[in-house]
Amino acid sequence: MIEFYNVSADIDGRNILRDISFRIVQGEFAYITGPSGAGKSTVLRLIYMDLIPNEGMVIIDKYSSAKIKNKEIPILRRRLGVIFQDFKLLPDRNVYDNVAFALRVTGVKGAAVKRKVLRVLAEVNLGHKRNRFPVELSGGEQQRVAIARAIVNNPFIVLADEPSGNLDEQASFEILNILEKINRQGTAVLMATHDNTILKRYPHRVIKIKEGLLNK
Amino acid sequence: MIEFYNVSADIDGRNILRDISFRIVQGEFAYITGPSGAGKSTVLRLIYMDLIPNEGMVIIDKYSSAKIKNKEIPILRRRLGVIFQDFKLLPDRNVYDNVAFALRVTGVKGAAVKRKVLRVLAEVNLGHKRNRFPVELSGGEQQRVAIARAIVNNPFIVLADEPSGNLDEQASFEILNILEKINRQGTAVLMATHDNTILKRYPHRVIKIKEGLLNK
Amino acid sequence: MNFWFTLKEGLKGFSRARLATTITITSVAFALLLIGLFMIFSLNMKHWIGGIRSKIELEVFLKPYLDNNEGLNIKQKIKLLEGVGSINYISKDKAAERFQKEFGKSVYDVLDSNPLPPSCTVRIKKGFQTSTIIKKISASIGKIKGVDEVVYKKELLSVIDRYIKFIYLIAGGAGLILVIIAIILLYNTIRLTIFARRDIIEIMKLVGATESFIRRPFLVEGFMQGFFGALLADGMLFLTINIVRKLIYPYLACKIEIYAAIVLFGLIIGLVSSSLSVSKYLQRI
Amino acid sequence: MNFWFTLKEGLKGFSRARLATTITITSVAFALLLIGLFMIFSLNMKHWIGGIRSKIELEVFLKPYLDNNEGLNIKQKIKLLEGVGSINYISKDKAAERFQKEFGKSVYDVLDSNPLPPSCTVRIKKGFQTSTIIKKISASIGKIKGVDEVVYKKELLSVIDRYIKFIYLIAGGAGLILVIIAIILLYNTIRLTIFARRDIIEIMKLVGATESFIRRPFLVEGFMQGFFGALLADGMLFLTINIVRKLIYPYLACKIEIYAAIVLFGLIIGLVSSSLSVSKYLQRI
Ligand SMILES: Nc1ncnc2c1ncn2[C@@H]1O[C@H](COP(=O)(O)OP(=O)(O)OP(=O)(O)O)[C@@H](O)[C@H]1O
Ligand SMILES: Nc1ncnc2c1ncn2[C@@H]1O[C@H](COP(=O)(O)OP(=O)(O)OP(=O)(O)O)[C@@H](O)[C@H]1O
Ligand SMILES: [Mg+2]
Ligand SMILES: [Mg+2]
Repeated sequence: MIEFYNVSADIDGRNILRDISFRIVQGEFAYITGPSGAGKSTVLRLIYMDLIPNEGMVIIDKYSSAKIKNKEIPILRRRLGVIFQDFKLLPDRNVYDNVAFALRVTGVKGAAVKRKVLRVLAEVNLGHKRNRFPVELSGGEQQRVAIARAIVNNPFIVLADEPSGNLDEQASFEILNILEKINRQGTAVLMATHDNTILKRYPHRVIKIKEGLLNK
Repeated sequence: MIEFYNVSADIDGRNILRDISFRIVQGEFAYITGPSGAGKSTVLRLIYMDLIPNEGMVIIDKYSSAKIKNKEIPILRRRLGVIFQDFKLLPDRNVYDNVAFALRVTGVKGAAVKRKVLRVLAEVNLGHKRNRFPVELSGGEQQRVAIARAIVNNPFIVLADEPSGNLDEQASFEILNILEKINRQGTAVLMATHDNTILKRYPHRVIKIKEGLLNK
Repeated sequence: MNFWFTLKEGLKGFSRARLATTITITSVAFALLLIGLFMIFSLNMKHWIGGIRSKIELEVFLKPYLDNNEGLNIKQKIKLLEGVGSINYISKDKAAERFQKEFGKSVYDVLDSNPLPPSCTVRIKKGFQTSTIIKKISASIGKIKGVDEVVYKKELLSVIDRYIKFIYLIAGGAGLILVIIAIILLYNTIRLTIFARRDIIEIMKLVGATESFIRRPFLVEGFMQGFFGALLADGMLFLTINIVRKLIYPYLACKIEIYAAIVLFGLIIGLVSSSLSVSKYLQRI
Repeated sequence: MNFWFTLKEGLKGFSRARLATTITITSVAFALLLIGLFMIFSLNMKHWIGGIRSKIELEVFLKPYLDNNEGLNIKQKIKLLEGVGSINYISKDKAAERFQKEFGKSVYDVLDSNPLPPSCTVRIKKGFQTSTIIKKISASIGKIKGVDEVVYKKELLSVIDRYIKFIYLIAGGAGLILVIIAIILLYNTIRLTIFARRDIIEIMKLVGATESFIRRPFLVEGFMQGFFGALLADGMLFLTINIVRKLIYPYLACKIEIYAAIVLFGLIIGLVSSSLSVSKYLQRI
């Protein structure tokens, strides 16, 4: 479902990743770890096609990085749920609209939007702050909005870049419980993390990256 | 040196902190912990006077929140080193200039700037990326730039909001080693964190906050 | 996609970036006011020039021995010619009065009889007031029996003809420059408001929004900015016109079409500028 | 703080926000071009009006029995009066020629002797060409012995006087509006470029920068934007003027002062706008 074939990626002429090959099958739960600057976020960018590899090929669902058209990229992204490391919330919309936006781009309308958004906001414990704007939230609260937005769409895979970086242990565990729950319902999860506590408590397959190379 | 007397703080008419009193003495190292949204970042904002309490008083060095003039606030801030939870790097300057900016505002010039900046960049392992712009850095690298900028000024206290949120265990420990080192040289440290591993490995006084109240 | 959703999003853009919206609408309004003022100026200049041209007249001197009846007869014949407007018949007596005014002396002071010929002052209809046509009319009149000579200010006419061409050129050129300036300023302003929100466009793309989904609310916003800016411009123009009429020139002409043109212009500029500006940030994958 | 550092920071602002800088400089240039065009227009209008006024002349009819010597004597006397410019003496013979031109008939056709009086055409010096002064000069001439009557186009003169006032009012008003429009558009543009960087100002404050430390590079940037915008405007104005001179009107007047005024204007607007706009984001603690 997600396949990397000897992928090398440059950004602005700088080589970031070299000869990466791995595969994530449907419904799998995998961690991606490695030191700061290793290339974890870059791997995720390759998956949501914000970056096209210089060499090799990335295959996501039925799309290949070699053949995908610009027009198809939004279609692909709607089927992924991405939790960005820097949240990437829309600063000019409140919590509700930020989450609803991800639904509306897929064409969902009216009452269905409301129902789904309120359900995921409740799941991340932010129902009572749905009218706040991102600047009016704490770091951890912003992170939870980002998580809500990523899962509201019933994606076939959730890409989570440090989803617990700004959360205390208790909240991290809750997020991991949510991710495991949706994973049990068939959604794959690929999560970049540094947190050893989580790795130990929620053991899954680990993909290690170091200086742009896969570390088997 | 840092004294909170029955501080209550509202933001946009919403009560965030209630009746907080504590004191941090010169050269102390303290953690501030609590669940997401408890008010940790708000406590730090009160210290760098981005927020003035509605009730009670905050005293930082020789400045009191009740009497400080707008003109004195920059003077105070230059003597603090703040690591913001969302980094707050200047997106239009490279790493070197971001760190140098904090020095230049204090009037340091020419060769002295260069020497000091390169020294702290080396300390956070980013000397080789000094010409990069923030968007060209990974999350952890941005965090380390923020740390470098906070300590370059030889502040009398470092306020660190989740300085290891985006760092792997190894890098976190290095940052903590840096903070402990400058703490041994007489600089106080107040660090907001969720990371239990750090709390255990580097034990110091802990200030707990929950729902805006001090949790003794 | 839902039309109402797009409209609502566009309108929300207004309150989301209130300062930018205010700035843009003001800029749009003033740039359109500029265009409006130019249109008012052109309209009035057209009227003025028409006024000057309509003052061109031919002086037709008749044989001095003709009596009043014969003179009026000739007047009727001239009247039938194409392009001839009103005719003013000047009898021998009136000519004598005119002589006195012009030379400060009566003809009767030196002479017993009046040597001055009767004449006609012939105005030319609108649309026939050009050098070449007047030359033709003058020739036709000259052929009428009893007409002695046809005199008109050939030079003045050709000067006016030349000057009008020149004034039209200047005004047209100035107008074109003004309109270009206004368009560039508007385009730049709208571009800047979207530049200020380039991050938002970037985020929308990452969340899976298609280009048209992102573009449409910005278009609605641009359309609205053009619309409200145009309304404001119309208001200011209306005020300006009324102040000018009260204080300086009560006959200032204005047409409702100018107000409409401003609105149309505002809408087009708003749409085109925002469309082009957003596209800039949509190009990259 | 170091002057060079401020200058460098301001210049760096250019490359840091390249798009915004380009947009701003273009906008500044076009708004200044607008002002420049208006100044050129005013200058030329002043020249034209001067040209019309200088064509005003008095016709002085002398007693018809005076001979040429006596006539020229009177001419000399008139010449001594204050405000009188060139004088053209028209002898009895010249008057006869004029009569023929005007009425299509020679005076000698009906009469043996010439009844027309000698006359002088008197031009008025610059600065004396107003209704009231001309009235006084006319009265003084009338008192000279041998002068029969002084005639001049009182109505035309008062019409010109009134129209010129009116044209000045219109042009002044239009100019004021243009300048206001240009200023508002410029101010808005610069405000938008700073609005796009409000976050940066916020961060600078949190890092301990004083207001003046933050403001100064923006001022330098505004100054530079005004300067380069003005240079561009001067360039475009120069081109426009030369094109107009080549194609339409070779006598188009222009002064070096207009170019200088544009630069000055650009600098002031750049400085004031950026200063005001930055202050908006510095106000809050
Ligand atoms: N836009 C860019 N231009 C140039 N280099 C970049 C860019 N983005 C990232 N890099 C570099 O690519 C490398 C990998 O970055 P990436 O963000 O993938 O790291 P990461 O593993 O996510 O690290 P972290 O744990 O700190 O988030 C880093 O060294 C970074 O400096
Ligand atoms: N600008 C604001 N307007 C309104 N409410 C705000 C604003 N900033 C923060 N808050 C609220 O204040 C509370 C405390 O926020 P704060 O950022 O201090 O939390 P925190 O302890 O730092 O949490 P985290 O660990 O998630 O960073 C939160 O509930 C947040 O929603
Ligand atoms: Mg990363
Ligand atoms: Mg916080």
